[in-house]
Amino acid sequence: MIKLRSFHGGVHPPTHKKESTQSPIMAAPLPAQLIIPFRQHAGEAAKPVVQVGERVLKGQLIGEPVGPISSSVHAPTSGTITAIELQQIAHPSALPDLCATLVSDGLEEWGVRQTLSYRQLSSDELQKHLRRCGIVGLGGAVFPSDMKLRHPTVVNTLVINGAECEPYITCDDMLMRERAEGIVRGIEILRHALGTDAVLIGIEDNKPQAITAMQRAVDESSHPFKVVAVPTLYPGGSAKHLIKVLTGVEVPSGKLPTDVGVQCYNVATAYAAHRAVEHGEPLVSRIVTVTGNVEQPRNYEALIGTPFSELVELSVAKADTNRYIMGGPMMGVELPAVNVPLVKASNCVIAASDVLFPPPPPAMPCIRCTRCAQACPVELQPQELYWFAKSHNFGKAQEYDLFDCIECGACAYVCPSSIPLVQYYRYAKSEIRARDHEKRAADLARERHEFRQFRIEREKQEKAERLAQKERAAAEAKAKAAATATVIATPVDPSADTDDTQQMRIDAALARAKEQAATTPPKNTETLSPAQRAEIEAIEERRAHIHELAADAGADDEPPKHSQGN
Amino acid sequence: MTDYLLILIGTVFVNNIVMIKILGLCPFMGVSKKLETSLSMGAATTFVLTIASGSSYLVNHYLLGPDLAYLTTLSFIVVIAATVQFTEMVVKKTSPVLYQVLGIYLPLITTNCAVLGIPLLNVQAKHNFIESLLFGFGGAVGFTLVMVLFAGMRERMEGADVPVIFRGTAIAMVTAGLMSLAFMGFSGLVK
Amino acid sequence: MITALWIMIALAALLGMILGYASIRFRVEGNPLAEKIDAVLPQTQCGQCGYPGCKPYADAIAKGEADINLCPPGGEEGIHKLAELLGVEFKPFGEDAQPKPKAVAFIDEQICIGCTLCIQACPVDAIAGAAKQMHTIITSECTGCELCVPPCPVDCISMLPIEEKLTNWKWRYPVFELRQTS
Amino acid sequence: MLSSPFITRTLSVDRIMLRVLYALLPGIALYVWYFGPAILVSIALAVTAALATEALMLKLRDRPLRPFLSDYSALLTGVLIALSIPPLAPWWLPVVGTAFAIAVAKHLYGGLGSNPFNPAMIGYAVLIISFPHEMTHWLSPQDMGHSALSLGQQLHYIFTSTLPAGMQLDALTMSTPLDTLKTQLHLGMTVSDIRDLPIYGRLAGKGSEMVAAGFALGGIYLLIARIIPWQLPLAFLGTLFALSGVFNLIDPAHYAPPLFHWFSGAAMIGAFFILTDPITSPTTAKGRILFGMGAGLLTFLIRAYGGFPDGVAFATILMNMCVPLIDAWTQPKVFGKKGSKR
Repeated sequence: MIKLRSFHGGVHPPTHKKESTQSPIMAAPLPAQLIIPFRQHAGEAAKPVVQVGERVLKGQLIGEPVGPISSSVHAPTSGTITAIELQQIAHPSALPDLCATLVSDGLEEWGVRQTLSYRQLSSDELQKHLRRCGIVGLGGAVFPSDMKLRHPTVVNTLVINGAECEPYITCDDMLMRERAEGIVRGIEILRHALGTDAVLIGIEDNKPQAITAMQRAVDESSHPFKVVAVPTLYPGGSAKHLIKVLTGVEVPSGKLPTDVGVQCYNVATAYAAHRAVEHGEPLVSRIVTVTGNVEQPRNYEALIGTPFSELVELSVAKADTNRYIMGGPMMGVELPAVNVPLVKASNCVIAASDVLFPPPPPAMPCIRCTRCAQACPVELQPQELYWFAKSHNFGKAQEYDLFDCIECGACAYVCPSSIPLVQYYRYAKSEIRARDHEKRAADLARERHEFRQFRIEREKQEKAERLAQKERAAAEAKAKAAATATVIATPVDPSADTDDTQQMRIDAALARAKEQAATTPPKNTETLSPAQRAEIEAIEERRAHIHELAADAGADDEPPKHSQGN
Repeated sequence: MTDYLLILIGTVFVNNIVMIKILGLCPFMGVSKKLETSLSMGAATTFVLTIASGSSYLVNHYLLGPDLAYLTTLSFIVVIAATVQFTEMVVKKTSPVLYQVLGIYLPLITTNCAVLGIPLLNVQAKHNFIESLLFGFGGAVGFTLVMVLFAGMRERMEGADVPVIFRGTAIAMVTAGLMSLAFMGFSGLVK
Repeated sequence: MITALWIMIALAALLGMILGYASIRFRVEGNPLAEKIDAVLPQTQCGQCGYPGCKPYADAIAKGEADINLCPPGGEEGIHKLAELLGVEFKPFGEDAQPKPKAVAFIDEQICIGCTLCIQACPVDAIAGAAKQMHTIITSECTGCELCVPPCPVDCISMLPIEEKLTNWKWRYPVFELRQTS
Repeated sequence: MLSSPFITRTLSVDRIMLRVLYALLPGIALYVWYFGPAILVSIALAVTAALATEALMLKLRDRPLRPFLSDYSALLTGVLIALSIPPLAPWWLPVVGTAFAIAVAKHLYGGLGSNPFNPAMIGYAVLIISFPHEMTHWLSPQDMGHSALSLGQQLHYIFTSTLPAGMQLDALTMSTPLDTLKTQLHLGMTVSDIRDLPIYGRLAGKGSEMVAAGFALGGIYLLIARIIPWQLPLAFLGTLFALSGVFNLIDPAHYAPPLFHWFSGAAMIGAFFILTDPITSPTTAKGRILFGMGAGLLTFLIRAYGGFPDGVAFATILMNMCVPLIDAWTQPKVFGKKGSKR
């Protein structure tokens, strides 16, 4: 028996897990059309590698990773790509992102599936395979799983996160009940890749059936994994908190679990790794809970890209449903529309009504009762953070460790004044990030400006030197000429453009441009041959691409988040 | 020994120079927006006040004596002004930001009535040299104490929903008044 | 009376000597404050403050020659920061120097004649191109200073406001809904 | 759009305040039992003034009335002020004190949640400094043989400041046990002699010791219900006990015993109802202990050496001033930063 530790704070919201665990996982029917966002993971968005109109097979790569922290995106079924454009996705901003639209042909025709025997493979090769298969943490943070296998230090404990502490969500619970064997195989693959000895599978004790199923699968596999029932306490499924409970190690702030010799994966990620390695299936589907204000709450195995509306229709939303939440009630996001697509991070969708989740009463002022501080699992002082965020005092907020906040919502859950605390923290965090970004941009601009001034100065000097040299040369030549008494015209140096001639040229160009503008339509490509036009178009495309790259570069500097155990 | 302790307690708490004697309000209101600044201001004032009370005792006792009592105020001002000038140069050299932050209030220590008040009170109370030093030091510590407490409260009030017409100096004055009320609780502790 | 005079003179002389020594001993070189001010400025190098760049403006503030409310790109927050750094009161922008939404320059390449005038104007070398070649703004380097706009002889440069995308989206300040219930 | 979390536990501010008010009931009931119903008039006056001032200030500040009037915080302030001033006081005394407390100490700072000082104690301090004479006429316990006034006569006095013919105010009232102790010590009596005076009971003042016990009872309910943190009353009462105990051991003739300190004056109501005001007390565990100890120390100093008979109010507002600094300097280390230096 291993000794369990505890962490500070935590809350016990009503779990509401029973509703959706009554019926087994059901495969959702194939939708007619899928919308697949290219940004489904933490880090850089994937780059499209298919053309509009192209036919793709199930599991075919349609987006390839860009840069080290990125992952692949695959076609979830066979069919035709009909568009690659900006579409609304499940994001609190309701802003659109680049997505591929895939009209399925109903054949579910698989592409090449490369199965591997993991025992013969090195960690490096496994990493490459997971990256190719688009495996990311399915606990919510969607951090690329291959990155988590890369670690400079020795990792001696692998923690598998089956805690699933959020209310309503049961996808991991059902996965463990029904597919424990696959999970255990996946864990063994990850363990092999990490080279660890100890494996601890943490499951909250409100899921006895999942614990039994996992224990049986572990026993049958004869791997020395330990299945540990951990006390039910929100947010016990946060990776760092589960690690604390199971191993007693507190992952230092700003560090990764691997820095203290631990790595953590979600059970669903382990299962996905198993499918990827032993069946050659990239991550094209996941288990998702549909619950809340619906007639038949249950779990579905749905393709990535399935519009949520299709799933909600299967479960039949009740009449008074007025909004939908992706994720749990503590950390989820409200969907901007119900037809946005399922992504790798979507573990649950809750149909919500004002009866189920009554809108909070108007926020009262904070009375510093510190119920939030008692509930905070990170031991922050939420009342101070709120005070600073409210008055835009971001420096102080950072001093009080704002960035250690995991946004679990325990503080707002207990707040007697009903203050939307988490939203204040998110606001403060994104403001601080934006400011840091601006600061870096300003520093860069200063550097460039100073370099430019230095360059101008240098050029001036060089010019002066050249001029002096020329004068000397001219003087010598004059002397020579005088000496030989032969008249030779000094050749005009083409590089020594005087200001006047330059001005004249500009004027001439100006006149030409004006003339052009007056006589012909502004397009200066009218009279070109088709071949030339095609070439120009190609150039334009490249340029647009460069634009995009330039716009994206440095735009997303958000550090990877490790919140809900992935 | 007990006398000295009583002087200290008396000047820091019971007869606090800002809260009870209501001296030195200008820097008290002006440099108490931020905690660090108020601490630095307190330190600078403590330095100036201690030196000023010591040297003014010397000036008064050895230079002026009872015959030239009419010169007390005049010569004290000269001594204080010089001390402040000296402090200003040191601060400017050692901490330019502090110099900038203290701004006009640094030279204004010269006209801080607390700094002139304490040497004069020393003369009035016929303190000896050690007592004068302690009286000056204690007064300055009391000044620093309330400055720091005040700055802490003002920093917290930054986030408060204070009625618009009371924002800034107005609410600070109200707070100073209430602090003064609280300090009256010390009355009678030391005679 | 004479004694009093002598005493005051002696006092003055003594203190004068101490101060004279101190002024030599604690002499301050340069102005480290200007650096601190420069670090607060947004580095657009736009010259809207009336000084040729951010550093000269910082120097001017440090010397007390310039006001702190002359930098529109820094926004009200920039003024607040300067006010805090310098320990002075906040001062709102003047009528003629209101901040605009952040933007980057965009060159309409159909019109551009490749005159390089904008390249010479750009304070941060954020325009790529050469004589008689098309010019392009390097968007990630552009500070939005608008200095390239007036020199362009064919008016092909426009300022495009930076639009909100997923990558730069920010959480909003929570709305205090107290008033609705009353 | 709303942000997560979408569910909340429903314990609202008004319910917290209401529970604090309930916890005051046993003390108030004992007050009425021992000193007659005049205190209820006082409470009614103070509460009316509190709500009226609160409404006026909210109106002036253009804030909604309903949520703030129904949060019971102004009501609580009124009750606490009424309990800390003599019940047989002219009607304007509780009214002025409460109005000042709500208007200046609370609303000028932005209302609920923003006030740095405990409004009730500011109200009390203003009254004791401005009207020291009116603040010394305390009712005697009813069973002490004084010719107690009827309720009608008391009401008549409260509203008109005139007594029935032939009655002297000084004969009807007494000073508090703490005040008497201080005066008599000055006159050279020893503590044990003083405590033989008829106004004293077993532990402290006759009657008032039971009222204090009533407040302690309510306080223990608040502790059990986890409405107030345990650190504050424990640190305060502990420090008061330790200090008075040590001095009492050294010089029993001039220093009252610890239990006398506990059960006289505002020690109990202060420990459980005044220091524990969350808005004006520190938010960290360490800070609360410091705060309670500081208040205990100051209370003892003022009681033993100061010019005022009781020190709880002044100790409270003096410690209120230190709260921002205490909070800032006692921040606990967050998860993952243990062992590292801040």
